[in-house]
Formats: sequence, C-alpha cells, structure tokens
Amino acid sequence: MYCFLRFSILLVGLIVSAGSYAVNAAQPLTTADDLGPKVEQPIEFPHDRHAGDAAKGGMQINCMYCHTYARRSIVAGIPPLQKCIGCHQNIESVRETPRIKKLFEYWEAKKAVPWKKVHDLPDFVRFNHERHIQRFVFAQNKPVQEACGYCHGDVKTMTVARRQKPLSMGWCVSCHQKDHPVDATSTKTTHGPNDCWQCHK
Amino acid sequence: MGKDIREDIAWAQINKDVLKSLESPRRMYWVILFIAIAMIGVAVGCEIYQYTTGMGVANKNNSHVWSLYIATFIFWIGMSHSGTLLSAILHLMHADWRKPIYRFAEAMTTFSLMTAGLFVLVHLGRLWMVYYVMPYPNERWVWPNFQSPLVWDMFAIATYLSSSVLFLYVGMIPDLAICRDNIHAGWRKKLYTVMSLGWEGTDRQWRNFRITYLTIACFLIPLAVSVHSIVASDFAMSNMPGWHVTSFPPYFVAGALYSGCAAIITLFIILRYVFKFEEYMTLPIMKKLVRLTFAIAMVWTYLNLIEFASVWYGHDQTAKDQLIFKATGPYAPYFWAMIFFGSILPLMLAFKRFQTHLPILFVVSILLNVGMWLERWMIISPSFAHGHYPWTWDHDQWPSLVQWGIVFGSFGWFTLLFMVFCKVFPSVSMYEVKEMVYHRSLALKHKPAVKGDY
Amino acid sequence: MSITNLLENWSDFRQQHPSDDRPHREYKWAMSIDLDSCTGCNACSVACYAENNLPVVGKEKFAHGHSHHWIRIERYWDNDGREFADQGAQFLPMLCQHCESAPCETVCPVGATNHTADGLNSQVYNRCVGSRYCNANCPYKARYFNWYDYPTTDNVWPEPMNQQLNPDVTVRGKGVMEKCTFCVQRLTVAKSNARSAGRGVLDGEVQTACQQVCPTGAISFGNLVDPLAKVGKQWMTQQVELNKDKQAKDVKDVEEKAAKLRGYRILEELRTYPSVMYLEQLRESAI
Amino acid sequence: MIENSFNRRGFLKVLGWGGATVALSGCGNTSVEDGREFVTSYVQTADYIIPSIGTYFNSTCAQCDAGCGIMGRVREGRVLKLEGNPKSSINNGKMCGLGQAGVQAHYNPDRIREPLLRNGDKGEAIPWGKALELINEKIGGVKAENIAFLTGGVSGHVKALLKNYLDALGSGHHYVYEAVAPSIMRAANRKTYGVEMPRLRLDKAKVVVSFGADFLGAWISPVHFSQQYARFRKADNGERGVLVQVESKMTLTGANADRWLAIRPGTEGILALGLINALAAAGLSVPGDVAAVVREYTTDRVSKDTGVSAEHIGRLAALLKERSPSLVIAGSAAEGYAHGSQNATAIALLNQVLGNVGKTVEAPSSIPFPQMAPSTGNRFALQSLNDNMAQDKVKVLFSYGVNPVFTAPASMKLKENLKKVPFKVVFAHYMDETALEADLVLPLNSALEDWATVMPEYVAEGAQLNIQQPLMEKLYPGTLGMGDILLALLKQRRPDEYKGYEDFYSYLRSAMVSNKGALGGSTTDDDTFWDATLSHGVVKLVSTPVNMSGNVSAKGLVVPGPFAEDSAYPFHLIPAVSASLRDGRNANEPWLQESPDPLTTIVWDSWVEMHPKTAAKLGIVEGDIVEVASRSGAIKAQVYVFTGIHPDVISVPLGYGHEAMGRYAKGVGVNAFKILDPVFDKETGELAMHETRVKVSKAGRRVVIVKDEGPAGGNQMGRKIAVRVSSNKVNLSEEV
Repeated sequence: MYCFLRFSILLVGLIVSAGSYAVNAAQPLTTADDLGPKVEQPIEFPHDRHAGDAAKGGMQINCMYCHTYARRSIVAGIPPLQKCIGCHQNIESVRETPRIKKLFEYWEAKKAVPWKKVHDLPDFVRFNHERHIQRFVFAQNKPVQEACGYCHGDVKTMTVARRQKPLSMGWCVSCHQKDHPVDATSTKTTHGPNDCWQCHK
Repeated sequence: MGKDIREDIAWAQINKDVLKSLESPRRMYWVILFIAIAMIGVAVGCEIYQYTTGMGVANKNNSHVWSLYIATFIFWIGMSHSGTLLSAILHLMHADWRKPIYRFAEAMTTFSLMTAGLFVLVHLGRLWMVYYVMPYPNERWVWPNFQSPLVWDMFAIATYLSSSVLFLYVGMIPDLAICRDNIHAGWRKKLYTVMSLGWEGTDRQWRNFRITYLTIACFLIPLAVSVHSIVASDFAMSNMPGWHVTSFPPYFVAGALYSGCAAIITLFIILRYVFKFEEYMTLPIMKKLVRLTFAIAMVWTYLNLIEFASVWYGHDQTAKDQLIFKATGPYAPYFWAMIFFGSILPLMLAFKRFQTHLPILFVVSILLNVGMWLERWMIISPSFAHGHYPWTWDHDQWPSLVQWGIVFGSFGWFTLLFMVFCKVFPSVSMYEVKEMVYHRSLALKHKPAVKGDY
Repeated sequence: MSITNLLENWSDFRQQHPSDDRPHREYKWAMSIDLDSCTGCNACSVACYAENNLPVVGKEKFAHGHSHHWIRIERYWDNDGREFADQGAQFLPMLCQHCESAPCETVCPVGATNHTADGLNSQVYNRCVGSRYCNANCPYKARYFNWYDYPTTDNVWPEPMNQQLNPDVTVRGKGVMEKCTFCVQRLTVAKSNARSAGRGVLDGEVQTACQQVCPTGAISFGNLVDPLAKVGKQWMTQQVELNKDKQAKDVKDVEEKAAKLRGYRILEELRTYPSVMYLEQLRESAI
Repeated sequence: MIENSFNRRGFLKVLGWGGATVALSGCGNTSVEDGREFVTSYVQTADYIIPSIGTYFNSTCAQCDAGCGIMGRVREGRVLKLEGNPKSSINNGKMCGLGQAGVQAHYNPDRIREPLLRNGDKGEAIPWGKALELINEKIGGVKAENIAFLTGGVSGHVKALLKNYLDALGSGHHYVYEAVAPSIMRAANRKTYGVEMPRLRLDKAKVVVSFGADFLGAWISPVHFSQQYARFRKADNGERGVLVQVESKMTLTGANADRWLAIRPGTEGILALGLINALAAAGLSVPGDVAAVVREYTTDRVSKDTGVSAEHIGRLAALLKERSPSLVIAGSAAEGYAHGSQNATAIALLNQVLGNVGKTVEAPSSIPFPQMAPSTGNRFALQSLNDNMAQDKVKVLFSYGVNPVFTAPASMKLKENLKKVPFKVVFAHYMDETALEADLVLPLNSALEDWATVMPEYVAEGAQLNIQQPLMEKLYPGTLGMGDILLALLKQRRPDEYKGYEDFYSYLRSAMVSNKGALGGSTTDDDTFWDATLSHGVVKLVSTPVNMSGNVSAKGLVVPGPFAEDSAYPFHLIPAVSASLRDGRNANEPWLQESPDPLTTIVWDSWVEMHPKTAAKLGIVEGDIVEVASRSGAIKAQVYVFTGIHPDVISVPLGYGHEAMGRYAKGVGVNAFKILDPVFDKETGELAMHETRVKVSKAGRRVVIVKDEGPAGGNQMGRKIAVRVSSNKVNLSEEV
C-alpha cells in the first residue's frame, strides 16, 4: 500500500521536475550554431578576400558596400553586376583568374549572375533587414560586421557564404526577448516586437 | 421475469463460462469482423481523399464550418461516459448488480474515446500540424492557447482516455491471472502472463489492488464529468446563438450518460445472446439498467426543456429565431426525430412489460442512440445554418458522402475494437461476479428466502 | 519557451476586453465606412483579390459557399412589402472587424489568431491547424477557410497568372483560415518607413487596398491614436468609442443630441468592440 | 525618371521569378531551404530600383473606354497591382473593379501568343514577317474601296496611324463600332447642345434626376461620376444631394437613389414632359412653345401612362423647383427605343426648362489635335459594314478591338456575311468568336505591355492625353502592339515617310516631343519633357471650352404614347450592361466573373430578372430555368426574382454566353445580344436595344442559383446591420 503511494508520489514529482526543467531549459537554442548546407554558387565568391581582416589578407570592405539595400529595404540584396565590374575592371592583377573571367563573361552577355539564396526564410516570414540595420548599426553604433553577424555568422571568414545560425522562430524570438539599449549612449532598453504579424505574413 | 444470478453457482463454473467466450470464434464473428474492417476501409478511403484534396470535399462552408465530425465526436465522447458511471460511480455506491456488466461497459468507454479522438483529427484542416496543439518545449518558442476550450478538450480527452485504459486494465488484472492459469500455450499465455503482472492473489496483492482500484475510480468520476463539461464548453464558451447557454455542461453530461446507458443495453443484449451469458447478465440486472436509463432520459429531457425554455423566455431574439428555425426549417424532421427518440421513446421504458423484453429493448436502445446522435447534430448544424449574421445563413449545406463515410466507418472501428476485446479479454469480470455471488450467499444465510422477484 | 513567454502570451497578445488602463500607445488601426457614400460597386472587393492573393474558386465551389472575398458587399432590401424597392438597396461592405475583444482570438487552440499591439486581429497562416473554431465563433462570419489547395488547383492561378501574386502576402495552402488583414503588408512598410524617418505614420500615408480604390471614398482608414487622423475625427464626431459597447447614440436620454449621429458598429451588443465603424445610409425624406 | 532605354527595359525584365517560388509555397511547414531559390539580381540598376520595394509607373486603363489613369506597382519586373493615377483628372487616383482586373487581362493564360493563319479549321502559327507580307499581298490584290477596317473606339496616336494607313490604302472605310455605346445620347446631345458630350456636373447639382443613366455602374465614365456623386452626396455646405432614378430595371445607380421610380418602359419622355407641365403649373417660367407642347401632359395622364404615381410626380416637381440647380440625365435606358431620340430630346428640354444648361451641364473643351480625338463608335457602323459584306463589297476586312460576332444580334446574320469576305484579319488578345472566323489572327500586346496614347472622350475639365506605357516586358515575344503593327503596315505603303522610326515607341516619342509646345512642355528640353510625360502618365492639353448651344426647340417634339400590349410577346427585354462585363470583352477575367453582381449577387452565370408579381403570374420561382424568346431567337437562363424591376419588364445581363474566348468566359451564361430584335431608332438608325419584346416560358428545370446572398435574401431579420435613416435626422455639415 505505502509502497504504491510512495511510488506514485515519486512519479508525480519526477514528471513535475522534468517538466519544469524542460520549460525553462530550452535556452540553448539561442546560441546554437546550426550550420547550413554548402551552396553551390555560379561563381565561388570569396567573402574572406573582400570583407576579411587585413591581417588575413582581406580588404575589410563594408558589408553594405555591396549589400547596399540592407539599410533601406527588407532584403539586403545582391549587388548588380555593374558593381562587381566597377572595381574589377580596374584590378588587373586578378583579371585573368577563372572566377573573374567568368564574371566578365556574364557582364559581356549582359546576364545577371544567378546567385543562389543562402539564407532562405520560409515564404510566410517577413524579415526586415532595414529595421535591424537601422537599430544596430545606426542607432546603437555596432560595427557592421557584428550586426550582420548576429544572423549571418562570421561571413568574413568564409568564401561562399554559408548559413551558421538556425534562423528558426525560437531563435529569432530569443533575441527579440532580450533587452537591447535603444541607442549607443542610452541606458534605456527595449526589446524587439512580439506581434505575430511583425514577422509572419 | 428471468432469474437473477444463482447464489450457488460454482466458482469454477464461472471461470468456465466466462473463459468459454475467449474460445476460437465462430464464422459469424469473422463475417462481422470483416464487415467492420470494410467499414473502416470506407472511412479511411474518405479520409485519404479529404486529406489530399482539402476539407472542401466534406461540403462544409465558411459559415457552416463544423458538421458531422464534431457531432459524431461528441456522440462518441458521450458514449464513453456510462462505462465510468457503471464501474466507478456504482462501485463506490456498492451497487453489486453492476459487477457482471461493468467490464464491457468500461471497454466501451475506452473504445468510444479512441473513436472520438479520431474525429478531432479528421476534423482538422491541417491534420499534419496537430502537434501544434500540444504544449511541449519547441524550437518555435510558442505555446498553444490555453484559453481555448479545444486545448482543454485535448487535455481532458487525453487524460480521460489514459485513465480509462488504466482503470480497465487494473480492474482486469485478477481476471488476467485466471486466464493465464487456465490457458496452456500460445500467444495468449504469453500475453496474459505479462499482463497479469505476476498476480497470485495474495492478501497483500488484493489489498493493494483494492486501494489502487478505488483511487482510480475516485479519480475517474470527476474526470468523466469534467470531460463532457469541457466538450460542452466548446459550445457554451462561444457566442453562437443557441450554444451560449450555461446549462450546456450538465445537459451534455446527462446526454452522455443517456447515450452510454443505451449503448450498454445494446451491448448487454448482444453479449448475453452471443456468449450465452444468461447466467450472469440476468434480466434483473437489465431491469435495473433500464430503470437507470429511464431516469437519465428524463433528466436529459428536463435539461433539454430547460434549454428551450430559457431561450424562449430570454431576450435573445437571435437564439429564439434559431430555435424556431430548428423546429420548422429544413432541419425540422431531424429535430423532431431527436425529440421523439430522445424524450418520447424512452417513456416505454417505464413499463415493466418492456423492461425485460430483450428484442424490444434492443431496438429501442439503438433508436435512443440514434436520437442522441441527432441531438448532437442538431446542436451543430442548424446553429451554424442560422447564426448571428443573416447574410451568411446557409440552409442547405448537407454533409457530403465523405462525411457520412467517415461517420459510418467510425462505427466499424468501434465494432472492430470491441470485438477484438471480447475475444482477447474476459468481458465479464470473473472475480467480481464471484464476490457478488459470495456476498449474496452470505446474505441469504441470514435471511429467509422471500418469494418473488429480487 | 520560458514561463515568461507563457505569461506574455496571456498579457501582451491577449486583449480580453479593451480597457482604459492598457491603451494602444502608438497605433490603433481603425476604419470607418460611410454607407451613404458606398455605392456597392464591388471595386473594393476586386482590389482585395488583387492585393491579397485571393483565389478565384469558380462557380461550383462558390455554390458550396467556399468563396474567398475578404471584403464582401452585402445588399439588403428594405421594402417592407412595398411593390418596388423604391428606396434602392442598402449596400454594406463586410470585412473582418478587427474586434478589440475578438471572439476568434480566445478560442483558437494554437493561438494562430492574436491581437497585435496595433490593435489588429492577426492571423498567422502557418500556425493555423484548421480547427475552424475561430470562424465558428465569429459573429460576422468574416473569416474564410481554404477548403481546397488553391495554389495547385486548376485555373486558379494558371501560368502566367501566378506572376501577379503579391510577394508581400503569403499564398495560403489548404486547411488554413484567412481573413482581412487591414492590408498589414502595407502597414508594415509604412511603419518601417516612418520609423526610419524618426516619426510615426502620418494620416493618409498608408491606405488599405479597398480604401485606395474606392471611387466614392466611402472607406477611411487610419490610426485612432493619432489626433490628426481623419478616422479618429470621424469616430469622435460620431461619439463612437472603441472601448464601449453602448454608444452615445444608443443612450435614450440624450436622444435629442443623438439624432444627429449616424456612426454605429455592427452587432455591438455582443461586446466584440469592433474597429470598424459604419455610418448609416441616408435617404431623402422629401421625395 | 528613366535615364535611358537600357535601364528601363532592364528594369521591366522579369526578375527573381525562378518558376513558382515567389509566393506559392505559402503554408507548408517550410523550414529554411537554403540554396534552392535564386536571389534577385540585376546587371545594372538605377537608384530607384530597390529589390522588394515596388515602383509605380503611370499608364492608362484599357478595360473600358473611360480612359482612367492607372499606376502599376512593379516589383522585380512584374506588374502586381494597379492603382488609380492621382494625376488623372478623370479618376483622381481611384478605380473600379473592372480596372483592377486589368492585370488579369495581361496575365491571362488564354491570350494568343503568336500570329495564326487559318489552315482548314485550325490556326497555324506563322512568323510576323510572313503575316505582314501576307496582308500586303492580299491588299494588293483588291480595290481600295473593298478594304474595310472595323475598330472599336480609337484615339491618340494609334488612331492617327490608322488614319494614315487608311489614307495610304486609299480607302475610307473605317467602321467604328461600339456594342453598348451611348450613341443615341451623343446624337441627341449634338442636336440639342451642339456637342456630343457635355460635361455633367453632379457635384454642383442639388437634385439629380437620372432617366436610366447608370453613371455609377457602366455609363461613360463611372469612376469619375462616382467621385462626383460622393461630392454631390456630401456637399461642402452639408446639403446632401438628392438622387432620383427613373428606369424600368434597377441599375446600380438606381439602387443608390433616394427614390427609385419604376417606369413603364419607353415612357421616360412622357414623364419628362409631364414634369415640365407640373413645374409650369407650380410657377416655374416655361417658354411659351414648350408650355404649349407639354400642356396635354397632365399629371394624371402621365401617371397613367408611365405607371409613376401622381404623388411622386408632384413631389419630384416640387423638389426640382425648390432645389436648384439640378441635373437631369438621359441614359441608355431612356434612349433604347425606336423613339429614343425623342425621349432624349424631351429630357433635354426638362434640363433646359430647369435652367441647368451652363450650370450643371457644361461645355466640353476643344481638342487641339483633331486627328487624335476619340472616334466614337455606334451600332450603325456595324450595320452598314454588314450590309456591305452581304453585298460582297468587302474583300479584306480588318477587325481590331471589337468582337462583332459575339455582340451582333442574330438577326443581322453577321457570321454568315463574314464568310463572304475572302480575307479577314483580326487583331485580338483572345481567340474570341470573331477571331475564330478570321483568316489571319494577329496577337496584340496587352495594355500593360504596350505603348499608346489615349484621348478620353469624357474628361472632367479641359482635355487630356493619356499615356499608355509598358509596365513590364512582354510576356510573349510573339505579340505586337497595335501601333507597331500599323507602323509596319505603313512601312509597306509609305516606306520613305516612316523608315526613320524603328518602332512605335520611337514614333510616339518623336511625335510627342515634336509637339511638346502644345503639350505643355515648351520650356523644357526633349528628354526632360518625355520623362515628365511618362512619369505623369497624363498630359494636360491646352484647350478652350467650345461653344455650346442650349436651346432645345420643343417644335416638332412628339413623344409616342406607351407601348401597346403585345399578347404574343408580353414583356420588354432590357439587356442590362453590367459594370464588370460590359459588352463581354472582359468576360475572361476571373475576378470579374467571381465578383457578385451588385444587385442580385449572382456569380458565374446569366440570369433573368423578374418582378415577383410577374413571377407569380407565370408560376415561376427563383432558380427556374426559363426560355426567353423574342421574334429573333431564344435563350434559356435561371430566374432571379426581385422588386427592382417593372412588372412588364424582364432583364438579362449582357457580356455572358461566350462560345469561345477562354477558359473563364466560355460557356458561362447565355448571350442576350443574340435575341435582340432589329428595331432602330428612327432618327439615328441606331439599334434600339430596349425595344425587343419577349415571352417567357418555363423550361422545366430548376437550379440553385449560385450567388453570395444567403437564404435570408436581403433581409436583416431584425438585426442592426445595415442601417438607413432619413436625411433630415442628421446634419452632414457637422461631420468630418
């Protein structure tokens, strides 16, 4: 009899404690790195060469030099071919490398490069680059690479970009729930919007 | 008037009679089983069609979003209640006449819950997303909406189903041991051995068993009441005219007990006939059962009238319009059929002559359940057809064959489960019948025999 | 997935009853529809099809009540047994009323429909499991269910008609509920632009598709919190208050004054607190 | 706005459309799927091109002839939605449902994609060069007077080119045909005011009496009139305008009237004269000759003839006298009779007596470029072409922008006569009924991918030239614009004159730029002018109001009495012009088929409107299939019973009943054009559309009507849903 009661009390206790742990312990999702698949691009674009640290042979070009729409559109955008050519027609040193040759082939055919999407959100999700860049880069004065890196990872060390973060809903929410200072100097904080329609369309 | 259980029946005879029902089935069994499977096949076919094409094939529409699935869902949930009534409530009330019949009633509870659960799935537009309803830690970081009666439903049904299964199983353990001891080979032996959990009938085991059984019984009673109250709040919590009624929970519970009792009568007669359980499922028991059914039918009728009356005396013109629509609109034949089957027909049960007349009872009990099914449908469809907003009224949206097919198949599913149960597990509780016989014989010793009925 | 998140589900997202201690701070989108200007021409409805990727279901499905018109024009007659409808018809554009205390929100088992901070009644298609409880509980029946999988249905968006689909709005697959969103895709853009400019959305800066197309300008839409917004002024002059279920017009003892008011909300007595105010249709008494 | 042509074309290229990926995979449990879709990327861009942000380009709506300015939202090279162009004075940024569906005309899956040459019963795809050469060859073989060009209303540079082409051929046979145009009104106006289209100022009127003019639905320029109507209803001084609609079948405008008067068909003129008489009796000064004519139209007699109660005639006269200015409009319903012109004159007389001419009936503006002025069509043109074809006078026929095989009454035997024409060229978007009869079908660009200019017939103020410009690149390489085709044909005839123009765009640009002085661009350089023109979408023309006489003579005005009963064909058939389908040219746009008819809420089918009294008399209930038979033919359709129609009248909507055209139009409903009787207006020779007498008999079957309205019909069942109050209960001036 008492054995039975003891057993059931134990069981209930176990379930309760496991449940409460589970409820509170889902946090690791927030920091988990979740490497996406390797994406074959028409041209193997070396992000490390363009944006990487000078010490490692990079040119430290600002992300938004090429992904110029990020600050004013919901998408960051791929630069028009014109922009690649604008620099590369003056860079003789790499003019004959296979990748650049391919680039000029596209240019001469007046054909846009068919870049593949690396960070592809589901179609029912509306992610606004502009708001994030405005908030972190312009209001909080965070370095561009850091701000972009919140979601895109350490792109400056990659050649072809590859997804590093899970980009799952919980992952988004984890950041939206954090308190972020409203600008670089203020101690006032707010957190990201919580409305469903902020991100779901 | 038939005989009640003989007090002098040998315990071995009980074992023998009951275990006989587990013997290899006759041909008719297989035929019926096949028919049941064919019915399930129809339902599965319909569901596959609906799943791949979309809910539209069920022929509901934007103003009439629920229909037979929800009606039948409530019907099956309701059916499950009397098992609990018989086994748990009457157990606590020491009504010993329940003992020969509670086992199959309890099985019926479990199986009708299993059937009802399927309707929740069938009803969903995106069945493949059903796990969104469950609260579990997930990568989306969202919870279900705990305000929604549907979430309560999910909890209530899951809890009730698991408790019912547990109750059924626990109550069966001593009998399983008997089965184990009387069968000598094959898969049955293995099954009973595992399931009887090493039952040997020691005092300690009996003591633990009694307490466990009692505990679950106590736990189950509020659960049973709450389950149908929660199902009722699916409706009562909404603002649909005709649903937004406080008396819905008791009304639903009464309806549930009513249809369950009627179903027990039906199954009682079938089992008594098929397994030749005349010795155990006796006519005096039937008589009690019928009287109980009659009482519940009257309670239900009363609550039904209260519902009508409160609409009638209320100020809600919309609800009044809807009631008139039910009684006079295109649903009127079904509405009056429900009144007839649910409230008029049971008056027959008040007559002694019919209380033990099995063929009549068989037909009547089935008709009572038809009435109860109609009642659920009359709650759903006419309300949608004639709601708050006249522009979207919709008086001729009849369920498509897909809906009927799935409803039809659900009876096959229930039959299949029940038939398999009857052949695998003892459908009469042997140890409790022995108890009953024992107690009665003790009582007899102290009392002179009285002439007449028990 | 924390307890705080759970609790927030119960506070921020849930508007049980609108109350004064929790007012909308920045935006409260609302509408007013002047039934005296509405001519029933259906332009709003077609514009909604264009903006929101509504499927054309065809005759057979329409016959079964499977149509999708997030804004539908209802046409009522007021004959009272006269031989002719000699005072014309009463047209009423019915759309999701974005109730402040929305009956649909509380009943959705998965919380796919919620209240946003801007006072919109949101519907998250991807969260929807299709229980249709929301529509069962919607007194206006302004919600539309995807009874079929329209993207893959013949002749709904045959190539190249699918190129017309608005990329800002999800194309809904089978089994999800949908409804008027007050063109949230436009609101989001307007809010974002305004925020980048360091201000709030100005009145008239954002229009819903139905409002933009309406030839008689019967629909006004805007931010009720903004004192300059036309819609707010309209609500004010009509003495219709968001948080009340009985308006000045309904109160008998101010009848003298109330006679001049023609703003009302539909089925207000159900205490849904709709965000759409209608202005009564007028008919000349001299003829 | 657009720096160079490369940019423009580059922008309008379809981008980011990697198959069906953009929005179609909506609701799955889609997780992140990297590396499947393509990113939108350009070779070159302009500053204003930002991915995922729509850019608006102004153009002109081609869904009907009103010529509203539109603004197309273009994103990633696809035009997604049309809005009204706020700069156009016609629609001021507003639109109608028909216009909204313009994108569906553009993206329509049933568009013809390449030139087709008849080969037996089939069309055989041929290249454009061959097609144009074939035309040249066929034209060379016939005399100039045997060449006929049948078009709908045309204007702008396409019209100029067309005229030049006809001149080059030496043939003047240009038939301008519009199936449902207000051509009797134009003629009547010419007679009474000296202009075809005086400007109607609803917004200035305090009372509008409309004799069957559906100006909110399908009459002339509905979006424009709707805006005026809104101002008329809500005048700045708070005085709400009163609309009285007199007609036998309720139109959308009638449904919005303060008083809808069901009048016996054809007696509109009598009522107008009766009103003048009543006004004179009430003390309004009426010229002597007019008074003499109207004297016999006593209220009692008028009431008896028209079926409008004396009480209403009296109240209407009182209202007209009391509230001035008013506006009386004669619409197609009043004019669709053999005495339609007389009706129109009588109504114009009422306007004049009320002193509205010059106040609410204003003079239109002159058009500085007459060669581009709209050539308006009528049914008489088709009649004469038909006669010529019947007499084998037509050897080569070009058809553009019309579908006469669909819209001609069966009694004309047009289809048979067409067969007598040896070579028929049809410029078409769809394989419609006329294109099926053609020997050569030339596919046109949609209005959203074509260059053109449009000069609308009815403009609120002044005159304007609308620009129609491509909003995206052509969907199919095999289609051409009408301007391009005409230019190519002209190059065959007058190579020297036109060889400088590479395509119609360059022709248009140089024609516009060379006239920039008259187009308001005299101070700017060519490129700036051109860019500004394209970005505005409309060009205001320098123009002055023309002289408008307003002196209707009552002399010789005879309005015949009401129709005699016809026991064999007891009912009048009113073919209703629906706001969305019009003459049927838009029937293949599914949004229009699915948007319910405002009054009946019926979708995807034709119907026969009938008064409950009539229905009761015939033993008909809603949904009965009836046969509507005239002397010229019969159709079968479902009955819809409602009180917005005179008991002597039944009405069937036009535009349904296509036998070809496309998947959404074909087989939907019945074609009411077919059974119209050949009765003509005595003065203009126009087909009298409302003269057809019919009989109705049950065809046996009954269907459930597919409509939006539920079983409660238009009844609110005591709920407070759509509320109506008397206008004296509110004060509009206090409202916002």
